[in-house]
Amino acid sequence: MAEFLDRLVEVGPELATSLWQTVLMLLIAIPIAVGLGTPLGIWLHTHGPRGLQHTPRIHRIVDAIVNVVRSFPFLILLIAIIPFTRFVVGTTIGTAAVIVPLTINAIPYFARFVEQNLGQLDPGVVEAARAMGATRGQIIRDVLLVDAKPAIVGSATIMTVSFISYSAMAGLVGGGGIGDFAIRYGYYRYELPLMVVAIVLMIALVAVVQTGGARWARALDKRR
Amino acid sequence: MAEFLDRLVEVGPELATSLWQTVLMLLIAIPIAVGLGTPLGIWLHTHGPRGLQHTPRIHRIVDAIVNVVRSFPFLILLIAIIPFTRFVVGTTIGTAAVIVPLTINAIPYFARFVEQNLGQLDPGVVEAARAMGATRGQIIRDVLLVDAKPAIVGSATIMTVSFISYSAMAGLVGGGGIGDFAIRYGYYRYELPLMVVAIVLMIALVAVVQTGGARWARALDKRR
Amino acid sequence: MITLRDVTTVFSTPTGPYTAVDGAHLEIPAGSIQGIIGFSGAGKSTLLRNINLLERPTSGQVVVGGTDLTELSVEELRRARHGIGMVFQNFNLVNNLTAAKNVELSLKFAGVAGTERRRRALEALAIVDLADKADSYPAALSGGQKQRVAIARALATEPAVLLCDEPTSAVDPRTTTSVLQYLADINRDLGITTVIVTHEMNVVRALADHVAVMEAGRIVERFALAELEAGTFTPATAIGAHLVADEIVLDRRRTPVGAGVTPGEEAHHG
Amino acid sequence: MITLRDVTTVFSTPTGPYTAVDGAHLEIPAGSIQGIIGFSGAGKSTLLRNINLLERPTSGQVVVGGTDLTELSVEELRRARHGIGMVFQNFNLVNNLTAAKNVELSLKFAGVAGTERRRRALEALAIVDLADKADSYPAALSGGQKQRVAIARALATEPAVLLCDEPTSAVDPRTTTSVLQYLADINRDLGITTVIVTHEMNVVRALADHVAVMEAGRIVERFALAELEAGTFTPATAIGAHLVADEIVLDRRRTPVGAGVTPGEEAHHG
Amino acid sequence: GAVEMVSGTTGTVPPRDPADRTLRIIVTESEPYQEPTKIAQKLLAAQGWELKPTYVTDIIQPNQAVDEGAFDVNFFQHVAYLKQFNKDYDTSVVPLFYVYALPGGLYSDRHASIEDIPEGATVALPVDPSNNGRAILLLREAGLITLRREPESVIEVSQSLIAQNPRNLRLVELDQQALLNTRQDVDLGFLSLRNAAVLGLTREDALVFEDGESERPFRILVGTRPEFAGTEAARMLREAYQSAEVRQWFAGYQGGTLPLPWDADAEKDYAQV
Ligand SMILES: Nc1ncnc2c1ncn2[C@@H]1O[C@H](COP(=O)(O)OP(=O)(O)OP(=O)(O)O)[C@@H](O)[C@H]1O
Ligand SMILES: Nc1ncnc2c1ncn2[C@@H]1O[C@H](COP(=O)(O)OP(=O)(O)OP(=O)(O)O)[C@@H](O)[C@H]1O
Ligand code: MET
Ligand SMILES: [Mg+2]
Ligand SMILES: [Mg+2]
Repeated sequence: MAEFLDRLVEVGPELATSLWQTVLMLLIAIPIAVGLGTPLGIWLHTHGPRGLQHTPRIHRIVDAIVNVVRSFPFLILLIAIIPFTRFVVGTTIGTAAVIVPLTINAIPYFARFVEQNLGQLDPGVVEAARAMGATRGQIIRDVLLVDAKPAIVGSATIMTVSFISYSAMAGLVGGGGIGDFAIRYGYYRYELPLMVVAIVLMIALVAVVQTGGARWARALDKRR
Repeated sequence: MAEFLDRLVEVGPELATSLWQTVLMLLIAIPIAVGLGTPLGIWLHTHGPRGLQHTPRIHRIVDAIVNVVRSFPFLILLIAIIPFTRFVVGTTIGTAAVIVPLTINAIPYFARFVEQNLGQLDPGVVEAARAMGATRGQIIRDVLLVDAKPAIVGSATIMTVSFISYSAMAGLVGGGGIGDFAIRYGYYRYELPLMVVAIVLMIALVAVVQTGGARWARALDKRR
Repeated sequence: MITLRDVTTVFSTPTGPYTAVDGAHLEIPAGSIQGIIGFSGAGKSTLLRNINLLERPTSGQVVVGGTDLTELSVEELRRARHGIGMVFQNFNLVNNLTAAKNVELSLKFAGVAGTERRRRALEALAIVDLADKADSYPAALSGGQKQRVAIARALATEPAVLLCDEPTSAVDPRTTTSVLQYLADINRDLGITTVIVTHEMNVVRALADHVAVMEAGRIVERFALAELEAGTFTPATAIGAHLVADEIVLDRRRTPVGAGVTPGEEAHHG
Repeated sequence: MITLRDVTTVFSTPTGPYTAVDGAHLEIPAGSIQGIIGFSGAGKSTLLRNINLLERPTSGQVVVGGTDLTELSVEELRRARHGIGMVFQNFNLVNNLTAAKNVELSLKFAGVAGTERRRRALEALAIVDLADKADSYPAALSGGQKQRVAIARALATEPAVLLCDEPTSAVDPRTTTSVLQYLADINRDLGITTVIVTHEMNVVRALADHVAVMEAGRIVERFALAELEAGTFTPATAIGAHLVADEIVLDRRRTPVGAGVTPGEEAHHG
Repeated sequence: GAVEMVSGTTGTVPPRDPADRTLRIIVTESEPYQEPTKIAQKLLAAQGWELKPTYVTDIIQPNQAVDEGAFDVNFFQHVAYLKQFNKDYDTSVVPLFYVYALPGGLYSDRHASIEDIPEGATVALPVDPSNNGRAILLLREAGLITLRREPESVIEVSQSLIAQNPRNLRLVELDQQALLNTRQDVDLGFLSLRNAAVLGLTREDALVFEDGESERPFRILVGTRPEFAGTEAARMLREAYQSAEVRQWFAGYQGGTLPLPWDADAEKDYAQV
């Protein structure tokens, strides 16, 4: 036990760094994924078969692009976008670099969530907005997004939690993070106690995100 | 080009096997994840803060267990449940073995989808069912699930598509699959043309699942 | 048969507690038809929802058929509700079920066997003149048709108590007549105790035995229809008088709309 | 000002095409109030939705203010709708917005500046006597209160044309009077052309200049209220007669409910 | 020999049926593992043996699987890794024979010599424990860092053993394979001879390289359980992997750069590293 504590003190700074790296990945990738995935999801919904403005041809193309990005295994996506990653962050290794493929992966993923959430809304309010002569933008901003907000927060919560474990793959290109820490020490170096510590931290992070997200979604929902 | 075609003929059987392995993973893991994730998601919803039967204590425990499973990086989950995997399929290497952690991973993930979908429904119909003296089971089966069906199919579609790329990790323990094929030939062997072929197959699979799932969800939705 | 004793329902709102039902007392004899009238927001729907405990009162007793519902276990309450049909003000149909399946729902919950259900559902739909829409989904129904499905759903199980929240608000006089005739018939033949919230005085006149008038959460007036018809009843309150008169007389030469209108003046001239 | 020429609306249903509006002709003079009455499912809501092209007719012309709306581009139609207010039968409020914010929505879409919006929204809510519920969400409103928010939302922009689908179905006589008075006032003062679908004959009597009677998708009868009041109008159809009479007379001694009831008999005795 | 020095879970594994003419092998994915396996498979088939390979990318499971008896042999690791693994996981996998050797070195796209490596340079190390320490030892050999003490094994070496880093090198750990694509972004990085060859580089291009004796721990072996070591099956397997056909394949692979230490004694190396 004393030995373990010594070891913990020893790797403490690295553990802290790893945790911070994961938080950093979340803080950058999730807002961008939400920020870009939401409009993309809105586009998919509004231009899709039941949308405000169904445009079958171009919808099929964008839908296909979303599918293509979602098809790539992470490792291959990471390699495939290396020129882009270098262009954006100037390097292809390290935490900053791995955030790029993580984000690229998460954008179309979140877009699907948003698309699905918008499809669940009561068509009546959209009708009302159309009757009021709202522009498409206004219908989206002032009606669809307003009523979909709780669902979108819920979906972002699901994605963020997925992301916490998924981002363990950051280790492939030196991105670090708490999941990678767990794998390196627990799996490769067989220091199970350290792995347990890392996993406990991940669980705590997940719990905070999940509980916070669920509360926030509930607070936004005014239907009861 | 001729060279590439020769090579394609050569690896053809392996490619076919890989595709079949992925389809097998999907055919087993997705139905189980849906089959067990749905009741778990229902439980989370009905026993949660806005559910039919809020039980804060036990809900907190189950909610935490779901978070714990979702926290594990795939590699660590894979190792952590090795005894269980061996118990279930008798081995820890190969396609059958990797389906176990993939499924375990997908169950709580899908449960969150279902929980979220149920939370989006109009509270009015649940009220009506309560007024009719429906049991909790009846409210769930005959009202909640009926109205949530399109959303649940949509969520299963999102999950299945995620799964197709995610299952590339099966390669870690000899699970094979088309994603692993892409990684093996593209990442480890530098045979980019073969990787492209594999990715194209993955994209096709994703397109079939996505388009089919979206259609099915639309067909189930009777709100317009 | 239904007794409400000092029923009070308080909602918590962001701006503080709001008392929607305020110490309501009401005795509804078995087999009678009780009308509840009152202005919009008076607390009628809330009171009705108190009767089957969909909205559990903050305080007070709700006795239906000799049992205080507030003291039942979840399971007992559920069974008790099989005997209490309800038509909701906003219908609350299941969107992904056809009209017939929506009606079957109440039969299913009441334990009617599967084979029997479809037949009885169609029967109930026929009563509200919707046999031809049995397989339509709510989205393809008109407002009145949805309301009629909701009525059929509540009637199908032939409950001992029927709670109706504005059951004819969306339907024309013919359908209203037909629905009310049916309510009157089952009330007479099966002795179903009926509580009907409505803002249409002609509905009350046609159907009710007794009437309660609500205002701001309180029951401010109570009378028997017989008194009204016999002319022996004089409303004690302005609200009662207003509702009983049930007249819409517009002044088509009033001062122009625009600045200087105070809401009170503008809205309360009835 | 509003002209419907041979308007037909066919819905495709699983059991084949269903004609909800069948060759409707209607001329509504500018500044007049047109009532539309008819049995449930007759096609009233669909016809009303045809006027602002929420439901684009399968064939026929819809001319509003001299423009054939069916020929407008998406953008032109959108602008045209700023001049056409609508009250929906089922309200269609945005659940996550307060009453005031729901009203502000129509002002926003019509281009009213942000600072002005809240003031005008509160004004509109005051007219329907809901100033105190401005910051309540729809879930905390009674049925009639929701309807009044929907009315306030349509009125707030003072449109040139107002389409009302059963705008007083959920409210009591006092509120009905107040809403109708307001409709009459703005019609007179601002010349707003109003089309009002209703099943309440007293609403028609109080407000309408002209009345159309629909049955099974067709406009089967048309008359001016003046004729009705002067006693010079006799309905040509049974439906017209029935609706104009607007009576609910129940036979409380009819044969018992039960087997052998044929839907037609049971439901159509009006 | 190896049989005596290991202990562990072997007692629980049922002995192989001597009449069984199938061999289950667990192999890592990569050309120099997969292609020789395919050749061996053919050769064995001609003699009535069936070689059944399972390809994995993980580096923990293959030893576990052999130790447990789920597979007869594995083919994915070098000597040093096996030795440390047996110690950490209390397994008793033994080396059977070598297939090829995979030395590595530190390469740079940007700098011609170690002296040119600037202050604060970025250095890529393999993240996997089988190769992580190699790169650190090479850094020490190049005089760029010092260690706190002499390590017992290369596998034990990790960044935490570094005592001094006078040029303040920034060490990043990444998947070996990923360096092929990301090397422009580092000043110095570890490449195995095979990966170097993929980029058209030779051992001479390295700034430091594991030549001569230091290459020994990094010979790629076929491993197995002790009781399998002396069997007919083991002999057949060795013949197939160390056949002329395989030699020929390696001669054509990346210009024949990979050494084939087929005569070296894997057991002896294991005892010594
Ligand atoms: N989307 C639809 N698909 C198929 N049929 C429809 C659809 N919408 C309406 N209908 C049918 O068209 C007919 C006319 O409907 P509409 O809503 O216009 O009736 P209404 O006169 O407004 O009735 P109510 O007074 O009950 O509101 C009804 O029989 C209805 O079932
Ligand atoms: N969940 C709630 N939270 C807060 N206030 C509520 C809630 N539900 C209803 N109220 C308020 O309680 C009052 C009574 O509502 P109720 O629905 O009982 O009225 P009602 O008499 O049925 O009116 P209407 O005739 O318009 O349907 C209203 O002022 C309403 O705003
Ligand atoms: N693999 C998921 C998908 O794209 C993304 C996980 S979220 C970081 O479907
Ligand atoms: Mg009400
Ligand atoms: Mg209608």
